[in-house]
Amino acid sequence: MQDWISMPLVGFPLVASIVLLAFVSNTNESMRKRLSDPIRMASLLFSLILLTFTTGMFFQYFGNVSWEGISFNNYEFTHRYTWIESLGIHWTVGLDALSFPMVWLTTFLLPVTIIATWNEKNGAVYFPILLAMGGALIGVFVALDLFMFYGFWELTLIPMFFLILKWGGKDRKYASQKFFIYTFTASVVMLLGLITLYFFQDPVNPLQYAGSMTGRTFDIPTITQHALMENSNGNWYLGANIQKVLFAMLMLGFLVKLPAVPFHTWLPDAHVQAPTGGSMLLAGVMLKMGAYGMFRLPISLFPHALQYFQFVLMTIGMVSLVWGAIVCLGQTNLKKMVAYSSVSHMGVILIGIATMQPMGWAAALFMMFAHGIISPMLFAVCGAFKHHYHSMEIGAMRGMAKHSPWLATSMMFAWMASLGLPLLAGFVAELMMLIALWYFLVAEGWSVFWMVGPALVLAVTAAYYLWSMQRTIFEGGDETQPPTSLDGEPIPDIANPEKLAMIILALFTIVFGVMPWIALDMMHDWTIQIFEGLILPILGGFNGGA
Amino acid sequence: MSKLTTVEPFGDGFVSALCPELMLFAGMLLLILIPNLGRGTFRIPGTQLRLPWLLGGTRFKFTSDPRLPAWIASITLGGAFLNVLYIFSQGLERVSIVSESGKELLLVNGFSRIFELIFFGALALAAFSSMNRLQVKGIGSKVTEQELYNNRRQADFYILMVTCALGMSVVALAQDLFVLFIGLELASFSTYVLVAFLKESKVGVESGMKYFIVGSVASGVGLYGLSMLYLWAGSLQFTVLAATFAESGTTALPLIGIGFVLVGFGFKVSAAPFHFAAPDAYAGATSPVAGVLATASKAMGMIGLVRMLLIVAAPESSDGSAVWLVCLGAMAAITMTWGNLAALGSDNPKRMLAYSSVAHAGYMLAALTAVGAWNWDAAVSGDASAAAVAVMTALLFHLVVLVAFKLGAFLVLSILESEGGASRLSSLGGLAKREPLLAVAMFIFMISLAGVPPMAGFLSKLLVIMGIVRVAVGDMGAEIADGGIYALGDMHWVWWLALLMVINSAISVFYYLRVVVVMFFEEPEEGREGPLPNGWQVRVAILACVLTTVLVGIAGDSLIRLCEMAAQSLNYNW
Amino acid sequence: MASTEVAATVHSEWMQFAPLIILLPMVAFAVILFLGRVFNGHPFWKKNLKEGGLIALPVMAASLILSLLLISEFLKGNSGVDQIFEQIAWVNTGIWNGGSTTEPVSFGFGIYVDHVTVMLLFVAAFLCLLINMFSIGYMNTDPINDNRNHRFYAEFVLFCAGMLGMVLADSFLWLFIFWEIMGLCSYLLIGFYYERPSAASAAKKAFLTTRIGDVFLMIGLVMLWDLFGSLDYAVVFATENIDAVAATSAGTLQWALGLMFIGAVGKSAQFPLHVWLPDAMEGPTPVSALIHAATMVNAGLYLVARMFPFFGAESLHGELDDLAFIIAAIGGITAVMAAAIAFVQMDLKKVLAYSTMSQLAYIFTGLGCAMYLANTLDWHHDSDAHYIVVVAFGAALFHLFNHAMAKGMLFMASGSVIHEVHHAHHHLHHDDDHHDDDFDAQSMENMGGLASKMPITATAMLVGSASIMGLPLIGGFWSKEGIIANAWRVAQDDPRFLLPAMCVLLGAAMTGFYMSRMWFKTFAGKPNNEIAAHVGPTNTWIKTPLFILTFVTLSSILLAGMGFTHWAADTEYSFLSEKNIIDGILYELGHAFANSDSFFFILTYVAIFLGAVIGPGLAMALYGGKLAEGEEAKPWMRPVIALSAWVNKRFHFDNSAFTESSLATALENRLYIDEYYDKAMVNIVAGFSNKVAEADTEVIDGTIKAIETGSQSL
Amino acid sequence: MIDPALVSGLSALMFVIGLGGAFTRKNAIIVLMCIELMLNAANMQFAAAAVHHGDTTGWVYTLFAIAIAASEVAIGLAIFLAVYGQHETISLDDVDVLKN
Repeated sequence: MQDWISMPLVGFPLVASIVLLAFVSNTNESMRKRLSDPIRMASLLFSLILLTFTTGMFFQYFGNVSWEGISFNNYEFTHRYTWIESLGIHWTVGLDALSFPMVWLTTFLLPVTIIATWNEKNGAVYFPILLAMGGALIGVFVALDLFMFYGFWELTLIPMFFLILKWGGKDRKYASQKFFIYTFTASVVMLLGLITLYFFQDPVNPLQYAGSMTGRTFDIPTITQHALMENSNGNWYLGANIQKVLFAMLMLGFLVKLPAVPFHTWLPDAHVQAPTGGSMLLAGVMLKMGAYGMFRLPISLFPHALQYFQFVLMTIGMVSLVWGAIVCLGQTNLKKMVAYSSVSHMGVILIGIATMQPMGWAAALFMMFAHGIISPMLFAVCGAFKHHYHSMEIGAMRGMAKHSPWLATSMMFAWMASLGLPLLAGFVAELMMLIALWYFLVAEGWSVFWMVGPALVLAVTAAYYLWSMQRTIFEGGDETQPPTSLDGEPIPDIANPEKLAMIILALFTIVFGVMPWIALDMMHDWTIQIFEGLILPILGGFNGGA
Repeated sequence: MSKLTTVEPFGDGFVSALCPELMLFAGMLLLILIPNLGRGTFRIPGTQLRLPWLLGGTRFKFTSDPRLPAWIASITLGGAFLNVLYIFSQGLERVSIVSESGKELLLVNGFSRIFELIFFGALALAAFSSMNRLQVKGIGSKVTEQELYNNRRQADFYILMVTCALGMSVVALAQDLFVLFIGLELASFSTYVLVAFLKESKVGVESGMKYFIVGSVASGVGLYGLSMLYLWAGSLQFTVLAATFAESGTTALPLIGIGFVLVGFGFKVSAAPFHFAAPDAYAGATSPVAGVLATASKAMGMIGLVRMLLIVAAPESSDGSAVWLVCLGAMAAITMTWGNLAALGSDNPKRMLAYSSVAHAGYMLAALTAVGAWNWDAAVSGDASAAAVAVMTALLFHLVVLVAFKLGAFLVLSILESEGGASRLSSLGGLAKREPLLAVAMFIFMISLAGVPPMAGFLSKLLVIMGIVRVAVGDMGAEIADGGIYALGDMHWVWWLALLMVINSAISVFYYLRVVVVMFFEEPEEGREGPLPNGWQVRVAILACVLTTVLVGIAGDSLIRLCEMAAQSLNYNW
Repeated sequence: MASTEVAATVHSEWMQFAPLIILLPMVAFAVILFLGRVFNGHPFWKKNLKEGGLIALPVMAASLILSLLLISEFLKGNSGVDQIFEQIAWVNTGIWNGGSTTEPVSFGFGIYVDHVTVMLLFVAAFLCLLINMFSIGYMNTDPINDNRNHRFYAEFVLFCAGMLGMVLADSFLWLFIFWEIMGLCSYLLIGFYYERPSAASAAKKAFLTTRIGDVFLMIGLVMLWDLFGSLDYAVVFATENIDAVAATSAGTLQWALGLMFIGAVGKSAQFPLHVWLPDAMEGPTPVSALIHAATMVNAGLYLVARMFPFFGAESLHGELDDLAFIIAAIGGITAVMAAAIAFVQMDLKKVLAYSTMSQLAYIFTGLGCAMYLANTLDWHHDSDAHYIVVVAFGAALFHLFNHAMAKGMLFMASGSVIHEVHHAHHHLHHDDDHHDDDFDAQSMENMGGLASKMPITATAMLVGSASIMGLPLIGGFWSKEGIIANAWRVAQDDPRFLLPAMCVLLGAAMTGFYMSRMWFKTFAGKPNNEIAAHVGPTNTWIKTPLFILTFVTLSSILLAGMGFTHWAADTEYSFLSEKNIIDGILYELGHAFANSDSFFFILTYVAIFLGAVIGPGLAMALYGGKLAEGEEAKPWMRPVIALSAWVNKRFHFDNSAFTESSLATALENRLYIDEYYDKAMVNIVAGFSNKVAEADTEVIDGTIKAIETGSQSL
Repeated sequence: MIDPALVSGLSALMFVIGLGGAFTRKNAIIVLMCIELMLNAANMQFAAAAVHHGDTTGWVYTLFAIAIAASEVAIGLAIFLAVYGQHETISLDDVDVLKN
């Protein structure tokens, strides 16, 4: 089964990053400059090796794992050994159809990010940090131990903090701290929830992999298995009251990460200040950690509470969706607009979850994936815009179609993909969300006016994207004719590595838009498995359980 | 658990049991003696005959080396530390040292050993890294560098360090409250002088004076409390006190007495509202000394609290809560919150670390509170006392790893201090450019203090929270499995301390990150662009701290077990 | 992994290649874009490949040939070619209906062919090819387009792919997908001249306005899916499924269809979502031809026509008549409104744009009436009723066909005029440096008397106008009469329909006026200025499609005789049904001019009088006139010009009272609708979003910051 | 023989005076004296308790406490001297270089 593969997935980039950083740690500036080229190449090579691995795993070249048909709470490539035995902490990794697309996405985005930010300054340090970021992100997705999960969850903050701090914009100091503190605050509450959950396990019958000191375990499959058994027959695992509290505590951490309104204000600041590479990974994968976490923990463990909080989640999702979109319309900063559009898209994920329909969940999963490909392109475009025109204001540069056709084309493509143009990756998720939402509203007898939100957003999204394109790609009026030069230099189009990155991202946006089943079949299968393995035995009918 | 052997003072087994302390004593004597060796002669009275007796006079080149006392102290303390480690590796023996009249004086067990580890480790690191310290520049024109480097004063500094260690280990060993108090005073007096050691600077003496006055008042109150307890129980043996308390503990006299004693210890752990002197003392003292105050001294105070609260005023085993539970819980909440909020507004990194150590004291007090509530769940079966052990384990673990990252942070500051001061945040500016590895080390210390995985600070905080939650949850998990239904409010209220604690650690990220931002983002202060002063010793010490922080964070299992063993050895009735 | 076989009825081997009709242009899109990016400016690319035009042309020809093969196969089989391509399971997912398992849900892609498909497929593929030819003559001779034509051709073929895909798709979902792709392409093409702010804003307006409609369409589709559990035509049109839905949720179905209709309103530029269409004239003229004749606007009509099975379903009898009325009423209102605005337009293309709106409105009215009839008459059992319904529906579809052909021709002809006027302007002024000065090549003020200088163009324009006006025997006459008659037929049943019925009748007169006005102002009379006097004939690439379309428009009577109106609407009638073609023509003639029902007999002549006498007569009186001295028009245009000169002389009157009235001003300002929309956008939407953005930073983020600063100050 | 209770009461009085003084007085020397007062209060209490319980250990405690007090005074005075050398005052209010 080649189970060992999941180990180097995490270890390899982290170790590679540390080794590369050790190379440059005690060097002076000129040395670092000379080193930056080989280190960049090495980073690219490492990330490509990773991508080869995960792609091979997808095509069943490694491990011969069929990603469809993995039943709920079963994992492939599992690997476990004892870590901190006294507390029941194990190094447990494994993949299922929920985490694998995210892992692949991470490994896909790493080389693309490296290429897109090929000429980033101080590359000798920058690229290893990107690698470390990738390793931490993969760690989050493969971890099957609460302690490990939390550990990697926080570990992702550190490289991102440095990316923003060292390579960020003018207010990077403020933004990086805000980013760190905001998400940290939420996740420590989540941590307390995890620990409380941990101690609510029954210690009398020692669990598998239990700690010698505590008699409880951090092992996610074991906990999930227990929850699954206890949740049946209308029972609430751990009891209704505790379950609700724990659900809320865990969700807080994930909602902030997602982010959902009103916990979203760290995101625009972080994005605007972050360097392009940071933004790409932040929007591409890091936000998805929130959604991934929701599926992995609160939903899998507390389906009753999910149903109980359904209305709240639906409201938050709807507010995120609408609020994010409307705020976009009022933005003058290109990157901020894109950041808020991420908030809006994450609302789609929440709504999908709140529908409690396999289709809605598949929509959420596919949105995670599709947004993970589209949003890096959005930010790559923003980064290129900033890099070449030294401003992030919409309208700082006009008539790009004339002087920078590559950037203009990329921008238009990315914008169109993000506003959900059919046959590009984002559309399928939006469509499925709409259908699932409507189906849910009708079936459960909710007011159909919930539909107003998505409808409004579909129009508003088009409005802000088109409006911004009018003021950048096209020319906006007599008084703002496109400049013929920039600081005396001819206006540059994007550089070759950037072009390459754009082409790759665009290509995959089209591939997953035209052939969504490549990823969607596996996600669909997972949602069916979790529904048939978890939700149906427990709820067994609308409005049941609670 | 190994058998308890009883030993009389200077009887069989006394030396092997107190080997580390005796090593310290010998080292202290050497510190007094060796730097004074010289070509001193002694004239036989009435004659012209001068006999060389090697004391005083022009000193030998070897003995006049300013680094010599530091080496002696470091070797002594480090030797003691290694000795303790060796003892751990050989398996512990529990030795009780009992006076002829049958009074139990000292007890060597896992609990005391682990504190010895903390004390000796912290002081050894501090002494070793002080070796190459240059004095702060520009304290006054009348002081020459020659004088500052004066060998004899260096000797004083390290003698005090060793006595401090000695006093602390007495505290750890003491089985009689008065013996404990004497050890505490020995350590305190040493620290008073160490804080005020820079007598050529306004800051140094001022902080010394403040620390001295507040400390003396606290120990005065404590001593008076001791006398009250003595009046009440007729003995200050812990065993006697505990037994008497179990009989008639809820009368006014012992409660007031215990309260007074706690004031004395509360000052040491800098718990609110007795923490006021701490920031001043830390800011004025040299950084390694401040580091010692924040780690070893705090651990010493914690021993007192543990002895008084958990041994003497032990929580009752029948229905749970100790009498002091609410009081200590409130104190913990106030301490952690106050410390964090005060640290937010501080621009002086040393003050900031001082307040952060106040906050850490709050976390530890929260853990102690949880121990006090260990038995609240009346339905609890035999497993419950393990909950108390778990919290205690967490507390000990926290104290141990605190040495690594808190002292480490102070040591980083000490390098800056010897360059030109570390009393402003901006003095850390551009550290990442000037010496990247040092900045990375500081970064690791900061995130460890903040409790970010995978550092030791995270594991310790996790353990503390886990301990508290475990106590709060009690046996509900098992009962839910049997069909019990519980709400959040059914948990013990110490759970809210855990919540407060996680929120506080989130707040604390603010000021820890600020340090990081300054190091990595801001330009160095004017005139400080160049390389940092040399001194491999302090860098080695920092490296040791970094390694401990990271390794314990990644693989802390054996240390957890060690602490668990120590916690179990404290067990009297839980 | 992802293909499941769903009822594959393959009629012949090459039918498997039907998807190539869509795929070829899609591939061509990528190829042209890539080659254009690489070889831009290369002489071979420029001269021999016409910057991609000659790559697009064979591709479109291939599409047309494949389409014709498909159509012929369909006609041979005559009916029943529903799915000729195995469906690709595009999206697999599941739904939980409260039961003990989840239900699998699949969205597939396949090809679906029926009579409506076939008709639209021919229109689209045929016109796309012709417009492609025209483009080569139009785009590649204008230096302003140099080095960007590859973009034009790439987007053009993608647009065609979108239209062909929409027509061929076998589900409403894929209809919507291709629909959106067309939306994108229209955005790109309207904004082709990106350096013009007006083009940028027109492109945005077009996309946004249609997007608003699309949102409703999408929700309508979602509702439809909820009702049927699928969006495949094969499923939703199945009688038993419709019956099941009708039994429980006919009202919901009406809402769903109504929302989908709003999408059609947006796409086909009907009131109140019509504002984008006139602005869309910012694009190059071939784009106008493409959007307004061959593809985009027809999409909305196609969508409504696709809904016909619901209206015709027996189980939904009388349930959907409100929606049918709304469709007809929207059509009627738009028809009059657009025609009125067209009265005062000076811009040649704008007149055509409003004419498009107006004619589309006719078709909507026709569809609405047909649907009302289908919904209220017992046409499944009563053969008379059946005939009425089929002819009503067929008339609307026939008008779609006629209008597409005529309008395509008109736009290309107008493009030819504009092109030549432009050239003449250059020729006279030699000022290539300042390309876009105040001179407006599209204004009719700069034309006049061109009939002799551009004979082919003038002829095409004349025939096209006649077809649109519904001059007897030419093109649109056959269908327009049908629409008017049906509107009145319905109005007899349901007085609500008097509104659309009056509107279409009035509209006929108005059409007669503005179309004639356009022709006379452009081609008759004396040249208005020096530039118009120097216009020369146009090139072959432009002439050829004009010539072909002139023929097609004139031969509309043949199609009518072949039973187009019956066959296009219902497969029970075969093409060239039982009669031979001569009989068919005679039947149609008799039906039109000697109707046995006296009401319709009178109505026919009233309509003819209004459309062919009153309207053109007024236009002649105002704008007619002889050509300049020494200029000689082609013989078939001479009588028209002579007549106009005579009428002008005899009946000329001063219309300044009208042109200076506030009504004329309002019409010039498009009844201020755009203005109100703009105001709403700026004041309400933008204002609100700014407030929200402010609230986001001030309130939500402000709270966070307050916590921050508050704790710091402690 | 004096009743140990009276001694105890006296010691309590001394302790209160000492504590109050330590908190209110500004002059470091006087504060030091107040601290001494507190220590001596404890000493008296030890002595009284030793009498009360008839336990000699109390006397030993007293002796040790006196030694502690003495060393405390020595250290205190040394520190105050150094303070005076730097600040030229030993008023607690005036010695305030240390700020946040």
